[in-house]
Amino acid sequence: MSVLTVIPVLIPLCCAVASLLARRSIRLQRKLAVAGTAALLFAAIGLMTAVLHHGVLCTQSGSWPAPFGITLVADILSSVMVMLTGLMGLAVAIYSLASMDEARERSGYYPLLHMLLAGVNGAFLTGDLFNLYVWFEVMLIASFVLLALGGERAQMEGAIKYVTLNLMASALFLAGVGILYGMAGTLNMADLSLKLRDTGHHGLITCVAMLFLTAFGVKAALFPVFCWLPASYHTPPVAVSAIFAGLLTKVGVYSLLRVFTLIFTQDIPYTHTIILWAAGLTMVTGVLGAFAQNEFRRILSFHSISQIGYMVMGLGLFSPMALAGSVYFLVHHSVVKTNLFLISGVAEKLGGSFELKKLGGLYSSSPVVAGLFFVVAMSLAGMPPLAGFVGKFILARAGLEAGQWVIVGVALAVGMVTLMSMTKIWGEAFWKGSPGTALPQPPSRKVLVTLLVPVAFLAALTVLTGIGAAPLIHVALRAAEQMLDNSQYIAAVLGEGMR
Amino acid sequence: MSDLILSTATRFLMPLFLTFAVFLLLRGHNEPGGGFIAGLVAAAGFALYSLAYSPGRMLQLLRVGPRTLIGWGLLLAAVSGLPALAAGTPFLTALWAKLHIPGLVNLKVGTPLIFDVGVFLTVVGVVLTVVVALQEEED
Amino acid sequence: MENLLALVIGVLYAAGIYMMLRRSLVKLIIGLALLSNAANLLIFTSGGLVPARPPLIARGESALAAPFADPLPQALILTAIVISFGVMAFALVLFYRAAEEAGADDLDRLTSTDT
Amino acid sequence: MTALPLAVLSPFALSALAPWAHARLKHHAGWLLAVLPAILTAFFGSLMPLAASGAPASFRTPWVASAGVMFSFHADGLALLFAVLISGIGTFILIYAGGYLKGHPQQGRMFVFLLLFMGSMLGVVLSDNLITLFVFWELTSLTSYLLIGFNHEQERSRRAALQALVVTGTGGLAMLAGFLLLGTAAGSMELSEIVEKGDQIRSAALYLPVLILVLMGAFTKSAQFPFHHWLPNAMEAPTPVSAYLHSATMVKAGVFLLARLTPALGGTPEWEASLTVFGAATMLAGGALALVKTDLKQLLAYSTVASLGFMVMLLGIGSPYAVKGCLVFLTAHALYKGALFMVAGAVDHETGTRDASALSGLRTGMPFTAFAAVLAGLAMAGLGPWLSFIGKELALEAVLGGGNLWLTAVTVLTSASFVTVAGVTGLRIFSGPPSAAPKKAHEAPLSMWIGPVWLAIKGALLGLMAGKAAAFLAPAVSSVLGRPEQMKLALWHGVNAALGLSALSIALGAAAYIGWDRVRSAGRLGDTILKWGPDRLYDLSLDALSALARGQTRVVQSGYLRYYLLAVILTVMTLAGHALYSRGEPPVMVSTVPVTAYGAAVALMIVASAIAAVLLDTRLGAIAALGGAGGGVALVYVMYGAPDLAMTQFLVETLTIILFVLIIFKLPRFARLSRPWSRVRDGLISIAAGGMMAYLALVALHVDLHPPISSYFAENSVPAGFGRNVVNVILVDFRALDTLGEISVLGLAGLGAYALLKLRLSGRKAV
Repeated sequence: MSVLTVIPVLIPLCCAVASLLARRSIRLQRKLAVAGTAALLFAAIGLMTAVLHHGVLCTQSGSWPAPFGITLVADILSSVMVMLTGLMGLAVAIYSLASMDEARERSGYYPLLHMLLAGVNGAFLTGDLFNLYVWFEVMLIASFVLLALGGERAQMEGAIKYVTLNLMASALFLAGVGILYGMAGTLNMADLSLKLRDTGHHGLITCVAMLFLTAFGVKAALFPVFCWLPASYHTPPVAVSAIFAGLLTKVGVYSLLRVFTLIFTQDIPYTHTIILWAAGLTMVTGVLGAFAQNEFRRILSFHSISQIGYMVMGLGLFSPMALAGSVYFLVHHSVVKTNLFLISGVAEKLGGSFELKKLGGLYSSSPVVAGLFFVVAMSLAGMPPLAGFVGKFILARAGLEAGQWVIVGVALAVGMVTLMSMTKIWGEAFWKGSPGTALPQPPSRKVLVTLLVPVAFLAALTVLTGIGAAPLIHVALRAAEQMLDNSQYIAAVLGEGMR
Repeated sequence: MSDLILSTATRFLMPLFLTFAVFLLLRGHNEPGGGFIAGLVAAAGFALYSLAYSPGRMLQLLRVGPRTLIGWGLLLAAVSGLPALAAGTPFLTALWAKLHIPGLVNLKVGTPLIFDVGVFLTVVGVVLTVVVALQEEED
Repeated sequence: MENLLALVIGVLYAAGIYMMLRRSLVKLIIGLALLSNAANLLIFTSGGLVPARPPLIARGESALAAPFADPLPQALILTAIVISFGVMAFALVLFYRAAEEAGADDLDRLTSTDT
Repeated sequence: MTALPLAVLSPFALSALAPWAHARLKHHAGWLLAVLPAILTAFFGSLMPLAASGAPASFRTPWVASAGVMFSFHADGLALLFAVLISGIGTFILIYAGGYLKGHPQQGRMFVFLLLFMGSMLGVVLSDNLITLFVFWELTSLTSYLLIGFNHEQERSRRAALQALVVTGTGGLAMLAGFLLLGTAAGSMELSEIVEKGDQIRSAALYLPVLILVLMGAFTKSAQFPFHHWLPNAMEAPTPVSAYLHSATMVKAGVFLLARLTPALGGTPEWEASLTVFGAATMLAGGALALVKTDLKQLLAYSTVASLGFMVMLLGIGSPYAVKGCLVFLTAHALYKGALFMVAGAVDHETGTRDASALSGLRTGMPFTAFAAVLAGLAMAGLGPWLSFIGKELALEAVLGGGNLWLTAVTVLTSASFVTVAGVTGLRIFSGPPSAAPKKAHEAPLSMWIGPVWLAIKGALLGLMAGKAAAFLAPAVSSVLGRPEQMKLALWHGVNAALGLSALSIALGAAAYIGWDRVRSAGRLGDTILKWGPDRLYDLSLDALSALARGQTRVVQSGYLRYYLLAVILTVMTLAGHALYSRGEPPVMVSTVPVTAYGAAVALMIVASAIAAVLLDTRLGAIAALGGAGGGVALVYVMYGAPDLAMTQFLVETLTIILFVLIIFKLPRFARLSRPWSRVRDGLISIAAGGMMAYLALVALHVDLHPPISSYFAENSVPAGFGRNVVNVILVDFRALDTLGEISVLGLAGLGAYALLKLRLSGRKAV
């Protein structure tokens, strides 16, 4: 059973190595991309089922008992995230088959993609703070390369900002880990949780918590340290943007959720109020940023920021309902934002540009694409009965229960502006008449179908998790309970006697 | 002129570097050293050769492409954790065997050493990949 | 000595940050390198200093005799050094390519993707 | 009762088949699709007796139970009244749309959206759960958006669609918050339970916020002043949409909500004041603006605004008379306004214009349409013995009963305006000599006149058979009043004040009709008001939002990396600094390890190198200084028992410098790029940041809460790890997973650097 916690890291790792060794055969790499991500999804479903039925699962890697070795832990939150990785990985792998250019494929696109997934899953599953740093770096370097792969000028410019700010964040993270080890003498997160409980040394712990908040805040793209995201997300090929949008910032949010429910709970009124403020400001600045844009992918990038605010809002509110809202929102946003990026790629293939000004007429010429976009965009905007509404609703409810009227007002208002900028894309790219520039070569039917398969699949998912929200909310609530009462997690990692 | 000095020196230094690297790799488990350090030393040897002669000749000597080396290194490191799974223990659990040749060798061999070799190969591969690419950039 | 090292850490951070705030790509990467050295030293120091007692077990012994330098921060730093070396190598190439694309080392010329 | 949710969902299901039906049957598909709403009308009608008996049909199943959301429906009198109107009128709208959009390439989509809307609207009125209601409520906004923007290539349509969505959507979000609070105040999310707890809710502290938020939703949806402007603009939609959504059904959703919540929220001074004031203002604004328009649809739209204000005002009064008047008027209005809109559409379709001042004498060319128009016009004017007449009488009595002179005056004036509009739309364009229209008028096809004729006759019949109407409306009135209420309707109430006022309004309206041309020219004022009215305000606020967004983005997302870095640095300094300051303790300044001369020298070397790296003007110098700093750090490692670390640091440092050197000479030389003041600023910030990290290190040095776990490694390295170099055993065994990640990073970095140097797609496009 416990082997299930390793497999989600091992599958992409092995696929990466295999693709690397099969450097010369793109066909093999393509097959491996789909097969590997499908296997990953399958494994993630297995892990999820096991965790839901048997509680928190652990692997003590190398058989070294916790807290001495590195423990891999899968609680519900982790397994939900791993599931997302599988889903997004598969969707993007299929999409890549029809959209990635051969030059990039030859230059190691597929190994990088697998390695990115391995890093992301490692981050989700590790129970060790330094190991989290390592997986973060795996994920980062993979994303650095994916972002820059191809060497176009815009890519270079975006990559410099992305790389520099993320390295800065990593340095902060590392410093935080070091100080924490010096203080508590351990790196295992469950052990840290125990050892930092009731310590009285609030000052230094809170200070370190702030280092982590900033470091993860950069990775999650929180206000005011999100600037790398809008500078870079729209520069690489669409498939890369899509997987970034679906997973990378989520790792930051996941880490915030993890450390601020497990380790830094000594001074909740202080730390979590700051988090709530950051959440509100992130929502507002992100959505305003999007409102000012006129390019498909830039609008989406800025919305990623604003939506991160919602996820973090749940953490700031710190109640079961609120945390469940965060988890639900994480899932919802990955599914939807990845898909919107994928659709932006389809629109580009059909209309020849990402600029709204140069697009148009897709509502008449491509009703299927238009319909898919509309559903997904409305989900992002939080319209019922789609998943985005459910997430917003739960967070609003939790906020009102906590008496935090302002943040709820902000969240709802931001939803409105989101709706407006989604209708902007809709109005310009779809409703508006075609600007009349003929495409050099419209995509073949086969290409289009391959592109639309993952799009339709993810769109169906956002409808299903909206109308049939109950199961996912149930899971999210259970995940929230596990986060708030971390005794299960700690007992699973350290053994029953260590509570 | 300087090329001549360099290439002559390299002819002597290169085997020295490689021997030293193997030495560092093997004793790393007990004394300072280990796969990473050894890899850097070995890579330095090859890099010197590449600088002294040409990337092409260095690659001939190496026989395997540096990028393939990275692949094999990662593969070795990852795979060294797999026998543990087959044995029903957690990933990366060390498995050890006594290697005893009377009079010659008496040491324990285990998957961690394979792992370290993986590290070694990766490091060599990475350094040479970058150095070769940069050198080719010069031209 | 700890106080002195704390000062050294502070200087490394200050120098790194100052360099990163320049407009030159080269200075930026030098700043990054200084910063990672500072972080490593910070970990090393806050793990506790033990002069000249490396965590090497003498032949025939089965355990380290106290006092010994804490091996765990060393392992962490070693990992961190290697990671930052890898990242730095990549960043160097990236910055080189960026400068090549932009035709300058000036970061202020690399602002087209933002707004 | 499972049939209830199935009935609500059936239009959604049918909408999926609509494109197929349209592909097969073209415009005739309207007839086929209309079968479903016809059946639904009968079905909802058949539930009326249950509602009348006080045991309405209902259905409940958990949806998102953990968040209090039930998929529940409750078919009481009020719900059924609306449901019958929605499906009944919907039947004719589908048929009408078949004729109106004949040959339009996107007619199939029209059917889809109309059916989606119908299902959503049914959901709104039948839902029992607040959140379920909200879900359908927002769906009506969305479908309305798609329908208003049906002529999507026109800028005006897109703007109108967006405006409707923004206005009603904003109100909707406020309403959602209001619903959540209402649920808290009532302790239930089920409307059927909430309406029982009126006293509890009215006395709750949350009452006022709930009221304000819910009214936001209702007022925006029902186009109350000053949110009314989206409705006339929505006339950009094809006429079937205007007739259905923007007169007969969707705009009444707000009225419905107010009626529904009357037992829970109504009866307080706040309720009465806000509803009557907003209602009256809306009546005046709508009534006045309707008089100055010549576009048939605009005329009707503004009179619809006034009607909605009328209904809201009546609910504000809240007396039994008022409620009865409201519901009778609502029913009558749905019938005649739907008919008149369809008439306007038919006229537009056949003559090519909707300008009432340019049309006349259409009765010969379009006899059926004319018949419907006259009948419906009489109803709107409150002249014939129709249902609307009864409604007006009741309403006037209610207003008089309230004793408020202002409201009475407003009601009379608005009724007068209705008379004028009815005259123009129902009489003027059909009488007199035929005008020269762009197209010669022919009768519209059957599909386009059957609806108006039927609706107009229905309105007349209900008035003539007042007993039947009373039986139909009584359960609804009971729902609104929250208690069983007897209902008798009669055409003739005797000669009383209400009749007198009614006659007065007709006289005023007739006068305005006769002098319509003069009224319009006097109405330039109205145009001026319109120019600076809420519509303009909407544009201004969008512009302001846009300017704010651009301004903010220019500041935050400046494009300059150094400002981004500054943001990170200042953030961490503020957060960590404040935490240390407000919750920290001063550092212990005692060193436990003595300073040696060697140690001091190494420290000095690092400091000097770091400073040199900053100050040196040459690239090589700076890199050498970096090497010096790195080397110094390695020496620290040597001193304090970390040989592996030191070796690694030396090797890596050397290699880094080699890489630097390989690359650096391809880059331009250092130039002094930044201005002096920014150097000073950055210098100060860097020093502060460095100082803070040093301070942090000092604090951290002496906070040891727990002994480190490394004694385990010290003891187990040899017996279990078979290695004497503990650091190496940790790397390859205890924490091998870290190392696995580490070499993955390394490998990727190498591959990435290679790819970056080899693959240059600049100038090439790739997606």
